[in-house]
Amino acid sequence: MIQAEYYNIFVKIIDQLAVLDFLPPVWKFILASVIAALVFFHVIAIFALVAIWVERKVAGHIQDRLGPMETGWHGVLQTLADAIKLLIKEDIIAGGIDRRLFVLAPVIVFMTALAVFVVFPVGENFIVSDLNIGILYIVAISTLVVPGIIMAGWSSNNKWSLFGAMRSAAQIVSYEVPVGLAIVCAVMAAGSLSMQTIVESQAGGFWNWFIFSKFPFGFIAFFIYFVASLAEINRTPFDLPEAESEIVAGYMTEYSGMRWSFFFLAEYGNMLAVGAIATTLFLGGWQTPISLLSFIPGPVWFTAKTMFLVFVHIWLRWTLPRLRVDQLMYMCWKVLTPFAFVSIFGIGLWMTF
Amino acid sequence: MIGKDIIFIIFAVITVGSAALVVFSKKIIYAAFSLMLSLFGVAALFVFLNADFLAAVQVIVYVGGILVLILFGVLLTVKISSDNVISHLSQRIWGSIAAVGMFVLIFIAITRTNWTILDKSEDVVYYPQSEAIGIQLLTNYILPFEVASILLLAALIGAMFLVRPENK
Amino acid sequence: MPEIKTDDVYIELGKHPKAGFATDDMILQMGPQHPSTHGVLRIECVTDGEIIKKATCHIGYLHRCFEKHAENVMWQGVIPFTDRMDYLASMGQNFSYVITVEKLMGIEVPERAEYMRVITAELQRIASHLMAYGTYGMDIGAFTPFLWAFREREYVLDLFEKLCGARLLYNYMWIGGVSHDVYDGFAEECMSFLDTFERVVFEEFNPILTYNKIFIERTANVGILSPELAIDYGITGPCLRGSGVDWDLRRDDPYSIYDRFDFEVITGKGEMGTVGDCWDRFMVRVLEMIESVKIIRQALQQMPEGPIMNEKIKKVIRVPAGRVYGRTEAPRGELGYYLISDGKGRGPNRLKARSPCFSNLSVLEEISRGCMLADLIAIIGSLDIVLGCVDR
Amino acid sequence: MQSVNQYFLNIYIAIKSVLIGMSITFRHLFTKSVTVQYPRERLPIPGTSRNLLLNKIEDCIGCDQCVRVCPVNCITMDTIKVFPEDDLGLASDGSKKRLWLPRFDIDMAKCCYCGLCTYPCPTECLIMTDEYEYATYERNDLVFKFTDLDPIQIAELKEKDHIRSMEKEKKKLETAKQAAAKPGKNGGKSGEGT
Repeated sequence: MIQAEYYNIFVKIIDQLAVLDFLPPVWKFILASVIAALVFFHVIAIFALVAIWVERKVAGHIQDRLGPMETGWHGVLQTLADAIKLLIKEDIIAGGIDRRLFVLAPVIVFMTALAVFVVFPVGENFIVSDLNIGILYIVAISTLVVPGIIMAGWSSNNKWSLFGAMRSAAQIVSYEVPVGLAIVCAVMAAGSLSMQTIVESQAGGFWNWFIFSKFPFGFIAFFIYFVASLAEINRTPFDLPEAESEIVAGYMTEYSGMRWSFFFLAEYGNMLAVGAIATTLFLGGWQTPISLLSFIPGPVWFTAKTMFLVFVHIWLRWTLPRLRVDQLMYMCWKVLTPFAFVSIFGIGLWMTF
Repeated sequence: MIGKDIIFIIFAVITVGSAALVVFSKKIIYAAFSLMLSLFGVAALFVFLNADFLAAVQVIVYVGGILVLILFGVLLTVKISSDNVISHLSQRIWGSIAAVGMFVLIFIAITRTNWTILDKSEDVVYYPQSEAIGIQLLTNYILPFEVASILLLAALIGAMFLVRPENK
Repeated sequence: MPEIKTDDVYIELGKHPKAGFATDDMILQMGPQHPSTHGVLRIECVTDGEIIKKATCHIGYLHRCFEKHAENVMWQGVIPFTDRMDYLASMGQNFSYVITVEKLMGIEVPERAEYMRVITAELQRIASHLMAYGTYGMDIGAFTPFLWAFREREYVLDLFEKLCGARLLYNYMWIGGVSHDVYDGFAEECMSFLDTFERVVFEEFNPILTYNKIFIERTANVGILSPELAIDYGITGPCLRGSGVDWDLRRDDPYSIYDRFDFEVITGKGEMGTVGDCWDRFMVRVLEMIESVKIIRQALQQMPEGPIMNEKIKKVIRVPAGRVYGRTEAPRGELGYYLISDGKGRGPNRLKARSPCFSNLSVLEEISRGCMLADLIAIIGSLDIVLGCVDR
Repeated sequence: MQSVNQYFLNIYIAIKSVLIGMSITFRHLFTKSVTVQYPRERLPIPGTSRNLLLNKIEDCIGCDQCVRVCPVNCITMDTIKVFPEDDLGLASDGSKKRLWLPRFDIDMAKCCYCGLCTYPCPTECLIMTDEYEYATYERNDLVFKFTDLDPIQIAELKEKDHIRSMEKEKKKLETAKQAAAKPGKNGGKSGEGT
């Protein structure tokens, strides 16, 4: 578990602090992990605050309105005000609810969103833990969200919640297939499961990014990953589990206050996460597009690319209607999966010859 | 290395404790979610053994696949409005005999194994496993690998055949 | 009578020994507080998973005793209540009531007032269909078209506000004429709105929602309402025309001055799926807005000068004894009023409103059988009901 | 082959329509918004707008037409006939005012803003203004009282009116008695009985 090979920026920082010399290395590691978790919790929280504001503003301008304008400059503090409101809101647990599971569910869902952030290569030397099986770790952690959502839906003792949970679980389990296959494309091209290695193998200009370098297979894989990841995180046009016009709010129907905002944080954390994964796998991670621009540090590029993908998520949400359940499954099994196999095959051929 | 031991003990307690919950909890849904925790604890123990690939696969297959299947089974077979999804402890005697027998077998196996190989080298050198597993699977163990995949394919086709609507 | 086999019944109930699994139905109470029942409608769904086996409508949550109340107010006092029947198409409701009373009184309405009535009724049809367009998009999951539709509807409401002072409940058409004459510049403002509106429909509304592939997949071949079934259930308006029945009261039973205008009656053609599916009903509304634009253009050009009220109308209206049924093509279908007067009272002795929404909603149970939960939402949206009109 | 073509055609149409939709929404990101920031910016209210009811009480002749036509009975009016010694002056249209108005209440919580009451008003004193921000915390505050008489005056008037009606009653009784006394005893008896 604690290996020298796991390069950890937080461990490195803690090691250099002379004040903490009395601690044994294991404790230092634990301390570093706790700090990393806190840092990422705040990254998600702050990102969610900003992203919700951006989403509202983008939605507003797309719909010929202005969005929030009152709190702070152009309403930047609006989400903060909403967050405070949610924090001080009464914590309602309705009767007939399975209390233990009800309380546990948002924690599990949020935890999975948080845990994914460990392996993102933000910069050349900026990664919490460069796991050897980084991308596999991400796939493994993201499966954990399914029991969490089922837990939320079942414990709410509400038929709409159960519908939402069922839809969500079926959707996430199904879409793991095209997501996995699209990831395999990038892994095949890089020849490694480690996130940092995948990024490094895309060095030297944007034509070496996997989205362009193995054209068109890389592009197809990226497209499949992007679409399927939208479904994995329940965003429009695949937001059936929380489709308000059909099943009220899905598995979140009975939640309110802070517990509800945990689901919300997890949703935005997931948006950030899939954006970051797509950036790492297909858009060259922290690599600069052309060497002229290499004076801009890697983390900036990584953030910019991720934010662009998040913007596309928002943009799509305010454009498209919602699919039906059977069409969702049709798209997964009969469109995305075959094309993912085609691109795996193509990249395999490409790598061989 | 007291810290490492503490972490190990925490995960061991989680694994064993939630396994016990699986057996003793009255509500089936609690048992199912405890199983998730137990499987997750096992994955953590795999990490302790430097088997990170195995840990990830454990989570993907067991938590993401089998556990979700169990949960679906529980949810779809029982009305949600009825709260009494109770499991009964029946056949205690046979069950405990089987459990004790299993424990004795494993205990004997542990005591008889020669663990000294690991003691010699104080710091175990970590090397990536996924690559080695991949190479082994596609060279030495290609036949079992393919047989397993054919088995799974057969299961898939069988499942599709079973759920197909009857011809009218 | 088709023969019913016991096995079929058992299979339908999921309890047949050969069916393998003994499944149970779930009863889902949709509404009265549900985002897409378009008001306070409760639908009791018997579902098998996501498949609807039976959807029973329970109405009456918005019942306001309008018909009984109308017996206790003066003839002109009923008009504000008709406003509140179908609150999204108040002009159409006013129109129907006033022409019924005028029929009973046997009076003529000045030319200018007739033109004003047609213009406002058609503008109201545009506003109402815009609302149908927007909320239907929202039912299907697209939020942006909803607000764009509202933006356009806002221009219509602005025109109405300048014209008669109210934005939603107008009380504009009075017995014997209209309440306000046009203000200066009404024709120009109206024309400029119509020009931009036509462009917006073809450049924004149609590409973003009507011809969106996801939208087509969600609505085509869903909730098919065959012409025979539609006629059997007394469906009227765009829902009937969506089933391919060429019937429009404006053309087939002309009232007011509709016989002077040149317009087409839009019918569903099954362009994307079967005739009479949700997409057809939706498309009929979109194209009807364009036809309304045509009618308003003609009316604005032909509008004569003159009085706007019949001079014979006193402040206290006396209506001779008799009974009469008058009907118009309201945005949601045939809206009829049946009035009985004994010639002595200051108001109607009995009023019965034949509301289009009530009849249109009645077919829901028939066409939603066997569809999915998401389709049920699509069907309700495509019927375009207003609960104020259903419950009265 | 047909279905294979259809499959690819569907994918093509789907991607194309999504891209068209996205281009339209992207264009709208940069268009001017059509909303206003309400408390600070306001849209002009047209002159015909129907909002708060206002009764210019000095012009009101108490003809009761508005009360009768109101479909929701939101106007309540009490009237007292003028006494011979009073002179209430003329209304703006020249007609003589013959009624005291101790009470003219409009319950704006009930009002349905139909404007029917303003139409029959002979002196055009009941009008709908363009004031629309009059939300209150108490429902009773929505009852607008328009009378220009103070409570003491109203009490005096009521007292006076009461006396007058009593006198009238008395007079009536007397005339009835006299009328009854003339023809015969039967009518007189019934008159005494009352």
